[in-house]
Amino acid sequence: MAATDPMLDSGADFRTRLQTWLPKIVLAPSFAVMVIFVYGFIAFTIYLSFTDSRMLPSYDLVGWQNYERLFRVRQWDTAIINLGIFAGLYIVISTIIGLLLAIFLDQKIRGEGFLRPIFLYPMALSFIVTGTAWKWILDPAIGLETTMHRWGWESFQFDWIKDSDMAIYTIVIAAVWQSSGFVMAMFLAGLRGIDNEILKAAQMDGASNFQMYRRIILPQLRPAFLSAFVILSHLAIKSYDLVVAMTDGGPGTSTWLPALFMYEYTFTRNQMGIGASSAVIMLMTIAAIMVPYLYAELKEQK
Amino acid sequence: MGFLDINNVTKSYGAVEVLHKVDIQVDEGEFLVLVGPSGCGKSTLLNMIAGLEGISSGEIAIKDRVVNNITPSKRNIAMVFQSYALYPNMTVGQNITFGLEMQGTPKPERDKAMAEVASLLQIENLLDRKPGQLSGGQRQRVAMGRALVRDPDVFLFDEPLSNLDAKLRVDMRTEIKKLHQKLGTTIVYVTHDQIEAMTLSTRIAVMYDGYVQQLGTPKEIYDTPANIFVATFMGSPAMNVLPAQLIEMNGAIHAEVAGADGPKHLRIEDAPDAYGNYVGKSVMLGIRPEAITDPEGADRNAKNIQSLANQVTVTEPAGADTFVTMSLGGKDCVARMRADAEANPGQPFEFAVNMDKAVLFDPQTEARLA
Amino acid sequence: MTMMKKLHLGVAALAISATGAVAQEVEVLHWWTSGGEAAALNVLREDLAGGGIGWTDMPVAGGGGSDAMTVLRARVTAGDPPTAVQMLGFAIQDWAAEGALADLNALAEEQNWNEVVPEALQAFSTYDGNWVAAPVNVHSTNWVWANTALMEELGIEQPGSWEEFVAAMQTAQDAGYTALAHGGQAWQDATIFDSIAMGAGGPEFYQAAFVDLDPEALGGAEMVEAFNRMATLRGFVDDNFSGRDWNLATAMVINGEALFQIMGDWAKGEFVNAGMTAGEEFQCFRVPGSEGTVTFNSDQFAMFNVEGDAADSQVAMASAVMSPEFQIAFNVVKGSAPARTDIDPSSFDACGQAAMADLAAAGDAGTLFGSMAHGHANPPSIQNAMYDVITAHFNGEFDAETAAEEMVTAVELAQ
Amino acid sequence: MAVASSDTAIRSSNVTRTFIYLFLLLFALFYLMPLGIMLVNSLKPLSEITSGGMIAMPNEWTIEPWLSAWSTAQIGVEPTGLRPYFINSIAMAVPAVAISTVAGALNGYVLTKWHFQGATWIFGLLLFSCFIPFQIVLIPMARILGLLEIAGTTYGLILVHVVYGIGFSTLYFRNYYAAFPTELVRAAQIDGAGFFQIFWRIMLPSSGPIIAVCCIWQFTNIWNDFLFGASFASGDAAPMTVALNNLVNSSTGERPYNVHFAGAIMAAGPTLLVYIVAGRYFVRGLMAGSVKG
Repeated sequence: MAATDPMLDSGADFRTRLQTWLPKIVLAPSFAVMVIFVYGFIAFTIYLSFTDSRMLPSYDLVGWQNYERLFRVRQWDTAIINLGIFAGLYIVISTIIGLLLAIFLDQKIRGEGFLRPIFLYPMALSFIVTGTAWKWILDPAIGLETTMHRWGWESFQFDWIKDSDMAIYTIVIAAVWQSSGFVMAMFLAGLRGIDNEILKAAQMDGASNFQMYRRIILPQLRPAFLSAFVILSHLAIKSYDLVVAMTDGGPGTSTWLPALFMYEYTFTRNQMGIGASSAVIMLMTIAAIMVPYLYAELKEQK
Repeated sequence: MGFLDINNVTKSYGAVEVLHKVDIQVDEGEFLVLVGPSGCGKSTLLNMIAGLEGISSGEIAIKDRVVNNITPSKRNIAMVFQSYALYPNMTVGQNITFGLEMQGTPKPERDKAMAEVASLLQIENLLDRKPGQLSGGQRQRVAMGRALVRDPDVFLFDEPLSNLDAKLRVDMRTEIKKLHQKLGTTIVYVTHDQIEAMTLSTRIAVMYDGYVQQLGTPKEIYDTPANIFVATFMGSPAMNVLPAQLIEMNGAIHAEVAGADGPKHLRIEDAPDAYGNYVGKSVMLGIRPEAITDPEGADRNAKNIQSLANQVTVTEPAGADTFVTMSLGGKDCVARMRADAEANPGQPFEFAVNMDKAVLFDPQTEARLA
Repeated sequence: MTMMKKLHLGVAALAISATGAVAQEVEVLHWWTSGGEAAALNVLREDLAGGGIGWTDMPVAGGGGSDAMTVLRARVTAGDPPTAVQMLGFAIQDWAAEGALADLNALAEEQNWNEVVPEALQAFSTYDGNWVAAPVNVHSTNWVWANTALMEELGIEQPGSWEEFVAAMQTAQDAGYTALAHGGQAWQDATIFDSIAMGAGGPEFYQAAFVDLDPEALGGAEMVEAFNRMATLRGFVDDNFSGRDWNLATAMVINGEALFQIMGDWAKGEFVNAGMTAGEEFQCFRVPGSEGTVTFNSDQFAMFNVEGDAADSQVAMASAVMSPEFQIAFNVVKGSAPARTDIDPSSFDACGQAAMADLAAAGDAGTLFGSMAHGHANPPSIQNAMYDVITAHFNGEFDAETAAEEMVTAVELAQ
Repeated sequence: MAVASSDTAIRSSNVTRTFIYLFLLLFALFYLMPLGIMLVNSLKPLSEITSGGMIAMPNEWTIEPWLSAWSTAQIGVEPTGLRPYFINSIAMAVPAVAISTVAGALNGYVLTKWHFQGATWIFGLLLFSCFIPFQIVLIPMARILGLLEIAGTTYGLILVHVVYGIGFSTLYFRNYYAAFPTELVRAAQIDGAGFFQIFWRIMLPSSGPIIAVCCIWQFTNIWNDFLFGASFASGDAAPMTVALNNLVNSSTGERPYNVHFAGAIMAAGPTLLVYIVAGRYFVRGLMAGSVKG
């Protein structure tokens, strides 16, 4: 509800009118910046996707040709399927681990102040650094596998990163490592916000710990779930740096993701038209996830 | 013209009108209470007086100055909020003087004003604390202090006592009343609690559904409610409103209501002319619980006490009083009796009904017949 | 700006203002960021500094220059192109087609570039007959690098044919060594494929398939054979090759874990850094089957349209790049051959001299080809489409016939 | 083993608690491993890395790689180390974080406390802007920076980061301020405080936790950005990440991995520090409202 909306007519003095307009004036720069730098650029990209742009933007329209080509390119299929696998596993596993850590940390754990930053710090690193580190660790020749062999576990084998079918899962591992702590923080915040009295009441009702979490606590974490979902899905769709640093799309093209596809086609292969059309498809995917969420979220608060 | 004039004020959000032609004149020194259930528009009206919400049509004037287009701070008003709205980052002293500071009052004057208010409200020892360190009652005092220090033309209170526990609420109520009597300021006070409305006000505006249902002194409101809503909203337990038939019997108008074991007749004396038109028709009979007693407990000054034999369904002893419920007109009808009245559930009982206090309403318009 | 650099520029500015000249500067975008490369480039910088021209360094490493190309696009779009940009192959042609490059004809004529630069190289340095870039070097990419000690231990002679090459690798594998050191990155797969295709199909096939993009050559028997040979090579690569950097593969040869590596001449630097000498501790020879041909890539400095004084410094820089002194100094460090064919080879080691001789011979015989793997045979879109097929095949997603068919489709889509 | 304290409603047996501790410790190891490996390798001579595994402890400890990465490693043609770029990154990140945070705070304040027609829409549009893939903005952004004549400068980079930081900072502040009692704003209005006075005197002093969250988030994103840094500010104005990439990703030359690891940790240093020092405020800030949206 409005804090103020005096429907002022010309009778109001200047200062009063200024006060009424100030909120809009303050918001205006952000709004302008957003219209130009986000929606203007999106419009520009949509336009480009219908042109024959190659190295630099061109303004000659070619209709749906770029989209037709896009869906005939094999790597695009790979990228889409990979995104499905990656985003699905990444979101689900990060959420589960984040939630478990948060629940466990919420049990009046000694040393929480020590553990929490450990869980949280990966989010501070850039994906480039994370990717490089994991690339080394997962490399069978120099990483985990050899170390295990050296420690006497000769049969240990973990060479997913070298396997076209499994490499995408190693990216999931690294991405989960990076983000699950952040998810943990969101859930922890949610858990700390739950009224203890409700839990006491549930206990009186004879709920076991497990039931208490399933029936009472988790439903109350809905906002945290939603926030986590939105942040994770946006990271998943935008994932680029991590793949580049870890596998650079390999082995072969088995770990391509749409963001990588877009960058490759636009900037390396000089097929800006196809790159733009892939960007448009990505934007539409994001919109398909975000718009219902935003709509529900904002409608509720109206 | 009054001290605070609310002239035909309406409020709309888009096409929806939420406040309809409110017209209230408040005199200097009056204590006006806006009372009604939540969503009735009372807080909206208060916010419009404060300048926190715009006025869609009509006019509000304070001391004959139209304030429609004047910012809240220039209206010379002060407001006490339900949550007290104390600035959590400032000390009590800073909270109290923030308004003066904003107006550019020099520090020595601010300090002087603060000291006066603090001593008036007995919060001198709290001045250096932060709101988070205060109890509910203390916060309430600080919030009042913040309003008092500005010496405004009009005080606005938005449900100031609703966050306090029962005991404290009664104490603070008394305190506010004392303060009003001592300072003689003009107050507009919003509450949903009819007891607060009755105890504090010099006049009450009962609001419902965006309309002022009745504006009057507490006694007018209580004794001659304008309609069924006002009748049932004010008073606790609520007024019994029973379906009845108005009949002419033995040359007098009687109300016929269905008792547990057949129709009961209650004679009405000094019936206003309006009643005549309703003879033979359905009406709603309003009787306050305290007007139904045992014969010994009946009001000695009452002129028309009717006896009513009926079966008791439930008794609820409440210390000083006992509430006795019977079935009348197909509804539960509550009577308020002395604690030693001997009514027992399931037993017949001889009730005494003070028909001086009974009112009749039109069943369609729900307006009181007069 | 670094303190040192500020100081440096300050001093330079002082020196120039003393002589009354205007401060000049070149801004150079490149991805030569590793120690040796940067040191080699520093020769150029100091050369220019001697002429009173400042150097604004703009290194953007990564992705074999692809990140640098992205940056370049941003700069050109912003209307603020660098003076000179390190560039490979077709990128130069693309930028020239956009009209973004400067005209170096006057200088080229004065210094007679037409005569001293091989024609195959000129194809990249000129656009519509106008010089737009100054070539720095010629990397030939069809080299095999071998560990001499290991060859002796296994009794292997330098193989002269594909069959001998396979036999040699079989011997090494049987003896428990990794026969072929390789890193599974798309460009490395393609580098091998380049040489193998040349060996399997010969120069005409190479021209038809990779330059003319003839679908019949792309899907033909030679292509199938090339892919078959790739499959054979795959059998000699260790299991852990995927994603390995090329220099780690080189290290395997250096350490005697692996026998051969097929890689461009930049690999030489690794051997030299490890204290080995060309022709002694390590060997270099052309990939068997591709003898007599050279597939190359060439780093060039493409000169962008700039105005006023900057144009003068640009010409000075182009001149410095083409000077024999810089060509020697740079290429000795870099392991490549100079872009000029009139350079005295005495400062170069055995492999370097062999490279220069091969280059001159191939230039004369018309068997000098721009490397497909390094973007010198066809534009990036096609090059990468080919990468996709080659890599997919190498990782076992296609058999040879399917790969050849995919080659046709991929090229068609990329055109 | 600790016993569940009495004021929590959830009690668990000692067996369960042992399991919980084990689980937490296991994950702590999982989270620490990569950093540990990087740290260990940054303290080894190069020969130990190329000849042996990555995970083994060094036989010979050395801080040489750190010194090299900081001040002598070759970044481009100059042996400057990462030091000058570190300063660039600070010069870029601090103003960009400050501006985007202030803008987000003001936006959140307006959107929650001065609600007007269409404000929800504006917020929706702002929020969606958090999710655009940055690759698509490179070319048009370059054009605009060129027109503004700040291409290739730290100012240009600050602008870019502010522009794409506003969405998230607005989201954080809006959700936080939505839970902030509107009555306080009304009280201040009646007290005569203006738009900015209310913001400055009433809102900001209570915004500590969310300022911490927003600053941590923005600082991490801006500091770690590579794409914009490389595209819009390479050369002298290049941020740390671009320099690190130049150090680590050289194409055809020798690779001192130990120096790379040292450089990587160095580049991550400030954000790590921020998380460790301010991490507690992070959870607190999230609690204070931002997970509600």
